[in-house]
Amino acid sequence: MKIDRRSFLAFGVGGAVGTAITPLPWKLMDDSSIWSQNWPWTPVPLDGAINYQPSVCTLCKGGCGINVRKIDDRPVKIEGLKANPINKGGICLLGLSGLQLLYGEDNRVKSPLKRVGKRGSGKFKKISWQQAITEMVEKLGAIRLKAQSHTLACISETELGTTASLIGRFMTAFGSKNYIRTPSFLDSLEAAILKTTGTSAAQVAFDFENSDYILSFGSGLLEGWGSPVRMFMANSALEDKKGTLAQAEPRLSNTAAKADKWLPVNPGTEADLAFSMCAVIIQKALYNTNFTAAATGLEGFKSFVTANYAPEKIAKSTGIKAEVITRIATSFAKAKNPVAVCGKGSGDTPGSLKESLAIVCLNALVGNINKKGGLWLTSEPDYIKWPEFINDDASTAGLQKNRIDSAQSGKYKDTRFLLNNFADAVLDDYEYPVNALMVYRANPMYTMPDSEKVKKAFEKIPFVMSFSSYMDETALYSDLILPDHVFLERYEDIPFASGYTKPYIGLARPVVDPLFDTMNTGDVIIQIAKRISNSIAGAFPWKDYETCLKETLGSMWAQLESQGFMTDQSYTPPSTVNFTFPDKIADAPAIEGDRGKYLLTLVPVDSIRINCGYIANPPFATKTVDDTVLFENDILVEINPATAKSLGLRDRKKAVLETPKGKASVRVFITDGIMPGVVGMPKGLGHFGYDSYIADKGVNVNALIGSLEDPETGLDAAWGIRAKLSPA
Amino acid sequence: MKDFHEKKYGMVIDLDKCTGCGSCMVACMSENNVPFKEDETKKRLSITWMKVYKFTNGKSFPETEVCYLPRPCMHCEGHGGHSPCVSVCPATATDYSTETGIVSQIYTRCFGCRYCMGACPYHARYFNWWDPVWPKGMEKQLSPNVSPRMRGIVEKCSFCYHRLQLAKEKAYSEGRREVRENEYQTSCTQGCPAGAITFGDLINPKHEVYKLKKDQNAFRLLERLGTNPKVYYISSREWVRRAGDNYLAHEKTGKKQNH
Amino acid sequence: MFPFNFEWIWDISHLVFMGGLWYALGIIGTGMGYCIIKTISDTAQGKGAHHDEHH
Amino acid sequence: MDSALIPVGVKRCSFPKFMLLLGAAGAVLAWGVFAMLLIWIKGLNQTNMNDYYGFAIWIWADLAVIAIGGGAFFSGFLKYIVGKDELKNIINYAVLLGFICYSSALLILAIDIGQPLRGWFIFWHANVHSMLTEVAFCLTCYFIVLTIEYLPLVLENRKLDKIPFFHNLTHNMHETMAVFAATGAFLSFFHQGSLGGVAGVLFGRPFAFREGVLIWPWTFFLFTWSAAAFGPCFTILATKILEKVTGKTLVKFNVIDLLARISGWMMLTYMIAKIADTAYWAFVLAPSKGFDVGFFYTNNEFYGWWILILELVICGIVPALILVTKKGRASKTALTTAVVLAVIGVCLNRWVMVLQVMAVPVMSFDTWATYCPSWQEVATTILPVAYAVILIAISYRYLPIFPQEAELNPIAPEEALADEQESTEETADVAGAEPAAQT
Repeated sequence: MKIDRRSFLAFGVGGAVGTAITPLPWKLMDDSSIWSQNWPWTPVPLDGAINYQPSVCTLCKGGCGINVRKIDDRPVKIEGLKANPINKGGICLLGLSGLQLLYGEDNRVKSPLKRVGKRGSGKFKKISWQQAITEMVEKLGAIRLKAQSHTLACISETELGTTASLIGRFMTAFGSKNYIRTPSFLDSLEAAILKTTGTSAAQVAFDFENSDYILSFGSGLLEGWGSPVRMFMANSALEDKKGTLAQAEPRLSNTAAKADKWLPVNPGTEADLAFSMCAVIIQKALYNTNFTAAATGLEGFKSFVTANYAPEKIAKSTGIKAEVITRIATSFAKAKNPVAVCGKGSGDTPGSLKESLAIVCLNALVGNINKKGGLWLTSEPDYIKWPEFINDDASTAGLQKNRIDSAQSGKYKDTRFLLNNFADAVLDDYEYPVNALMVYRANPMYTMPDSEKVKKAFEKIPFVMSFSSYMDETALYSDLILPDHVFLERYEDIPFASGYTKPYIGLARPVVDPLFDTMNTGDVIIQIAKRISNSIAGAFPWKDYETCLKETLGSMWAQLESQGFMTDQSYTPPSTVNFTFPDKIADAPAIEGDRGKYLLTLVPVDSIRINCGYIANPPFATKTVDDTVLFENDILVEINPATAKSLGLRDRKKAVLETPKGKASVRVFITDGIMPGVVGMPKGLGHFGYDSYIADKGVNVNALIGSLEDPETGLDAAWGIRAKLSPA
Repeated sequence: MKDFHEKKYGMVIDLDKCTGCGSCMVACMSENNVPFKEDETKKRLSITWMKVYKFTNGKSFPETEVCYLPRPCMHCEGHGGHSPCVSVCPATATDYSTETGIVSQIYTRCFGCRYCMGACPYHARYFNWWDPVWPKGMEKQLSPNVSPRMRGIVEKCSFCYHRLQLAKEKAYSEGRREVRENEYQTSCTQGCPAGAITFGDLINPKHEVYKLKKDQNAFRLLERLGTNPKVYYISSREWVRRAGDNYLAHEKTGKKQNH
Repeated sequence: MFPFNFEWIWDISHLVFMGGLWYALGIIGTGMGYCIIKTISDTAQGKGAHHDEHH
Repeated sequence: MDSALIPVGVKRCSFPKFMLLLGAAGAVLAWGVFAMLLIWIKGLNQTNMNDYYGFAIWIWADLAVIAIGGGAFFSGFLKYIVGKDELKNIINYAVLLGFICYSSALLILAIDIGQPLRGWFIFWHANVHSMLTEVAFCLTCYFIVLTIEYLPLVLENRKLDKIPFFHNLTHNMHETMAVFAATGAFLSFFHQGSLGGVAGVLFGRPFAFREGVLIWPWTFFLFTWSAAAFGPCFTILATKILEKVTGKTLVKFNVIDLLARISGWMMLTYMIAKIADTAYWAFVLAPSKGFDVGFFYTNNEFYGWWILILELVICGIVPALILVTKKGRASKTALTTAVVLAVIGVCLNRWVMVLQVMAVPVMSFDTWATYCPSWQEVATTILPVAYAVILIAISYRYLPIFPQEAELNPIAPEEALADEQESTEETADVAGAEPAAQT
């Protein structure tokens, strides 16, 4: 026993000492550290030759030129394209995150899908393109057979460009007028321009680059409004030339933060403030006499604004002191190239006609319409010239019917699209039901106000199909998904950049072969058209989308292909404008909710760091979102310390936010950067589609707000809703 | 002996132009293979080599003002390369290059003691608390010019050092000894849509940064600590310049240290 | 830690620091070496076979 | 059943009772080891540390155990260099405590680093300018010294001592011990100091930064001094705890008294230096960087002026004054209070120099950092306590740690021979046996 123990001990000690003097432990130590430096689960990117390919970003309406860096055939980084006149090499964070929208497999719809589970359950089965197109042809064919062509509707982000035009043409050939574009602040401005100048189909643009005084009424000029990168550059240019930016907004947004003068105006009274400034300019005779002499109706306008909008009178309701109104109006009018601008936040709500008219009048008074540094009325691109086609009886009958959204006829005959009426129209069967809906580059289930109503409307539509490349909310609620390529995988002409003054066409080009079994929507439309009926097929004489695009662009193709864009930088708008000042303006509708029950006003907050359009925020962009906006999975709403105190709310703590449209659990962020009584709620959160990097984070503000019909245009005039906030 | 090619790369960030849009942050992440997680809202666990700080003048509504301040690594020179982090790293995993003025980080050398993080008053250094995991398909975006980091080590802004290497290779292949100013720009500089960031050699009179750093409104963060950072900021607002350092109540903004 | 490690520089800090280190290790090593050698020799001479008092 | 291993002339509790104690401590140890494995396998995301709090409870624990483990080097220094021979009666225990403290510190460091497999880079790729390098080298070397000092004690076990080689080795090592002790004191001076230097050199952190001599900031000297001053208090405290647990007096009062007196004077002088340093920092150094000292103690949820008062007065000056007075040392309650306060004080100092340093914002627009350890961090920090209980229990049972024990607790000869007999005298409270708790 003793011997054993002793020899065991000796063996152990001897063994340990022996091992220590051999190279083994040292070798193992070295090897293990080398292993830790090359862990197999830490990816090693493949190397290859660096090459760049220019293209155009289509993630928003900005139209920026991009330069995609590739390693052999693999895109690894998106950069701004220096040569592009819009962004001149700059790029926003969404564009920079673009590759995540290409590569993120969990977000992409990788092949045509047919719903098998309940709507919204996310249960789909993979089908072939052959099957998918047959499915579409059968569904749509059946509708036509029943003489219900008009019951097909389409929702799309744009009506411009070849793909959208192909869809539009398909709708017309099919026999439906129900092509509905998603709203924009330009819709309301367009109406104001029509009212004052009689010009229809004018595109409104702002010559910020040459302006020395920008007066903005709640526009998130640095929050994604217009073409975002162009706006950042315009702001820097203004900084360089020591120009002025004045921002009227109840919240200290990035734009307000960069402004030389922040006017914390009571929400919803921006138009009053603008008219009040008109009153000051007229009263002080600071208006541009050259312009007003050529215009009509100044007297009527003068009496209208001086009677109703004198600064003293308006000071209380707007919350801006009369002398401040006077001072800003004076300096605005005295500036060399002043420009006033509207379109709240990132500009995806039209707002009231009153507001648009107010800023158009303000611009008119200082005589800057179609002048350097002012508001420009440019024309829409007109390169799409396709041959006429003959409708068959079914189509002709369908086209006799009014639009489902009440636009383009009756009361709202001058308004082109009224998506805000769509849900009600479906639910109330205005004139006829919607039997089929196609959704192209839009995500109405997410972006339309009053989510609950939209969902009900969708549930009522027997057949919903989406062309989405991503598993977004609308795709989740579709019966059929025919996924488009993403912007880096296809050709696409981009005929404008939102708010940009010069004619511009960009060409997005495939920088990478399609990663999945997707198909260009243009091709899908052509293939469906060819199979539904001969008459529809006749409207689509092209073999495929690319042929169509090349033909359409004609002589421009070569330059677009080599350079990525075409522009006419020497363009100036026609110098004469027949302007008529309005002599009365209907009031904008009051926001929803009882003031007694709902003590606060909820306003949506746009941020450049959260994309609130049809594409959900990619992970990189979400990573930049402050913890005062999103914490864990909770959204934070901004309130003033005074509001917090009166309601007994504590910073970063949970609260319940309630509006007439719904209720949500939130946290509060107490900040001096917002007016007392106002609740600022970030837009772009609360997705339930997409992957776990964005889904279920926060609350969708659209679930809490509704739309409001402008009495003159029918457009959505809502800018907020009454709300109450209570501790959780 | 000092090489006459010696450089001090640095940055000048115009806070009057910075809009806080966050492009620089994403430009950095996408250039440098920075990993991301499902939840990045715990900012002190979130790797952002370039981070945009937001702070106010502390006044209440409506006198409140906001400033955005992008914060890359300051590439502190300290006194003679004695930057706060380099001097404390026990394993020589981070170094100050006297040739370029860039503070490097050797990922395979770092063993994750995090002493450098404690030493850095700018919080420019980040630890890989987790293994980096890219969602399905997204690892295809990784650039071969920057190696992805493994769990358990510290990483930080490198002034896109790999871009300098590529620019040098290009210059040498064209028979030039010197890299041109526009050939070596960091990803954030290139991406900034407001043109607020300028990058170059701080000691080269021909470079834009050389002129900008002499702006009367130029300042650096925490100069009084003697970190001698190579990132300058410009702001026309006094309260912003004052926020750049710490001052006793009676002290005037901009009072420099004796040494 | 060794002159052949590439970060080694023949400067005053390395000489002082590493000098101190190797000096201390040297003393420890020598001390232990002495003890072990002496013990081996003592044991060979048959010391300690009986229970001596050594405190 | 293990009587053959128990030293001659002393009495130990029954083997099952002993195993019960080991089992209880072992359970805690297992919990700690589980947490440790979790951290090694899953990474440091198991902790609540963050990019602002890269140094947290572990680094504090490291600094604290090394400070209280300072009793080993300082009593060694006093015995072998200064020649206070009485201390031979407590030095074994001091060495054991030192060995436990230093091995724990090394283990915690191995858990704390993000890439434990590359930990040796600190030696291989050493940056001689880093305080942490100095810490690592001196710590490791001194740990070797402590092992050398502990080894003869192990070999003195009744059974092992019968092996001639071990017997001779013990003898020879005792002969050369002064050399090792001197080397140990030299190494300790540097690593205790460099641990202080770790915070003091951070010129980016005005709360921690201190000026100094050559490369060493004042905190370097303050740490060495405080370890020498407060370390022996922990030795005394641990002795008191062991005496309480075993129900025996193990060390004569004159030995404790001597150590306490030296410790007291060291503490008093340390406090003077510390207060001078604090005053200079508060009135000159921090303001020169733009900081009003009040800023460090206000506007946050935890760190208030109380922490400064607690450290300097209640756990600094008060125990020092007790220990320098004869009356204070003679009173059992006063002595115990003093050593407890002193141990808290030195641990608090280490806390302030690690956790408060991390908490204070430096950029004017930054905010205070907060941190609360995760259970994994707590478990791995308690792990050394359980390990200490086990090692002390085993060492005490089988090794002649306390030379005066047999003399102070005489036993009847027949009792000594009754190897397997159950002991009835000892009333060790197993549940309350936590002799080496450092907090």
